[in-house]
Amino acid sequence: MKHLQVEYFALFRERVGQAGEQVSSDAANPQELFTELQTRHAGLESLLNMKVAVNDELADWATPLSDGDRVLFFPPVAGG
Amino acid sequence: MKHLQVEYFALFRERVGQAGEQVSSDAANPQELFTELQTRHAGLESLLNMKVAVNDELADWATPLSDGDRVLFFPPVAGG
Amino acid sequence: MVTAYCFFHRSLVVELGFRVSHAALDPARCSAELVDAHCGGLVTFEGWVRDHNEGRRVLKLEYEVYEPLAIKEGEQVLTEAKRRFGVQHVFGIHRAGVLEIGECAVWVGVSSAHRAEAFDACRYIIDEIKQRLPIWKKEYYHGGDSGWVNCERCAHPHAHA
Amino acid sequence: MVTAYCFFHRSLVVELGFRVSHAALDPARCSAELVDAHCGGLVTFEGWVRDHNEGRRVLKLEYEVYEPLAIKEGEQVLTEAKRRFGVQHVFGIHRAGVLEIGECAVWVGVSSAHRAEAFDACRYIIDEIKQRLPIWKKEYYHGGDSGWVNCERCAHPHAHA
Repeated sequence: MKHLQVEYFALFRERVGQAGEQVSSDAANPQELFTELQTRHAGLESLLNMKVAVNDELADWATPLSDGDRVLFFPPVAGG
Repeated sequence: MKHLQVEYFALFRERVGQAGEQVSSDAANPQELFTELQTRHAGLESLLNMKVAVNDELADWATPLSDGDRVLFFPPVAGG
Repeated sequence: MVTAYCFFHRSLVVELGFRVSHAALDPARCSAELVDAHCGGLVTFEGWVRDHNEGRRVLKLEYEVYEPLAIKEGEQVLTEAKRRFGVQHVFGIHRAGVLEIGECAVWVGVSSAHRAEAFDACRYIIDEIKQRLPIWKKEYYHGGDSGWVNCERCAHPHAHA
Repeated sequence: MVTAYCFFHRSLVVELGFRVSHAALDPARCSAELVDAHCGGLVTFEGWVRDHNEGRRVLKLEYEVYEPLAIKEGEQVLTEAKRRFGVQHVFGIHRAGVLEIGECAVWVGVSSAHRAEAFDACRYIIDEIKQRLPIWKKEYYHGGDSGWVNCERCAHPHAHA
């Protein structure tokens, strides 16, 4: 069981209703973690071009997660 | 015999030593006129990409000249 | 959180690089800082808040920026542009917070000896900023509703990997 | 002879078009006049007097402008850019007279709904200005001599037609 800090941005934050939460999970990677969180938060849809960062580095959805990781879920960006 | 107002710009003005002159000439077009003026002004070299304007319109070197025309000789431009 | 912007000494342009600002941008001030007697020209891009988008009337915008990564990725984009196009100086700054119509949301400037590479580098930087930086834009529409740009019509039925 | 510049009301931008100025340019003022709530961005180019050219140290520059044709041809270039790239607003202004190192010799700005066409239009305008307008540049070098750019090494032994 890993202890993770999860953070939601923009549309995700609004859909989940909070900016972040502490999560205990067996998810092996961000992909599994996101799927698990979707069962908990009905509004947390998968979006085309969404991204994930682990400990402030953009990461692959299959990156292995470790205990204590900070996992940031980014909906599609729109700077400029 | 046509009476023409000839004007020189930039390098041409410096080489000829004046900004303009009244010229009486039988030159049929700016090309002939320029050649004629070269016999009068030793420094008036032909330059690649030089241009001519007649009565404030850019013109072809073979445009027929009329009495009273204002003929402007432009050395190669370098704006910007 | 970075609230000042453009208040840097010329020789530090490269080190300071990309910024996020919570106050109005001052393009003249940003431009002035890219001045260099060895440079023949400056190309700049300013992104403005438009009063419409995809057929809807926009009243104001809100930019959410995740600053630690936006700054890191912005720096990376600037460095790539300098290396790839061989330009002298590069600078970029992006607004965060609520913006009214007509306000400047992003400013990018490139100075270099010759203009062709300045145009290419400036375009590269703004294109990459829009695609790569963790910045989100919420539009508030005439009629009272609002929406996150690029997010509202992109639900993905399958895996997101 | 046009000595004022940029002092125009927004709705007149197109009519006033291209200008020649005998006084220092104010880029911020020029930019501000291209503002439009329908436009998403502004691309600008500033040409600066460099301290070197083709390996020689330049101390100052002198621009000679034949204004009646420079303005007419400048307007023509701006009109072509608007039509060809479908941009909203275009403006260009060129200095005449003696300029010191670092001064702004030419300013071009384009605002439009989207940025790609603003970049293309801005680049088109400055490229055409440099090639087509009756403007000549004399460089004063370290050492006391001077030369007309593009003229000194282009004597043409044959016909000029």
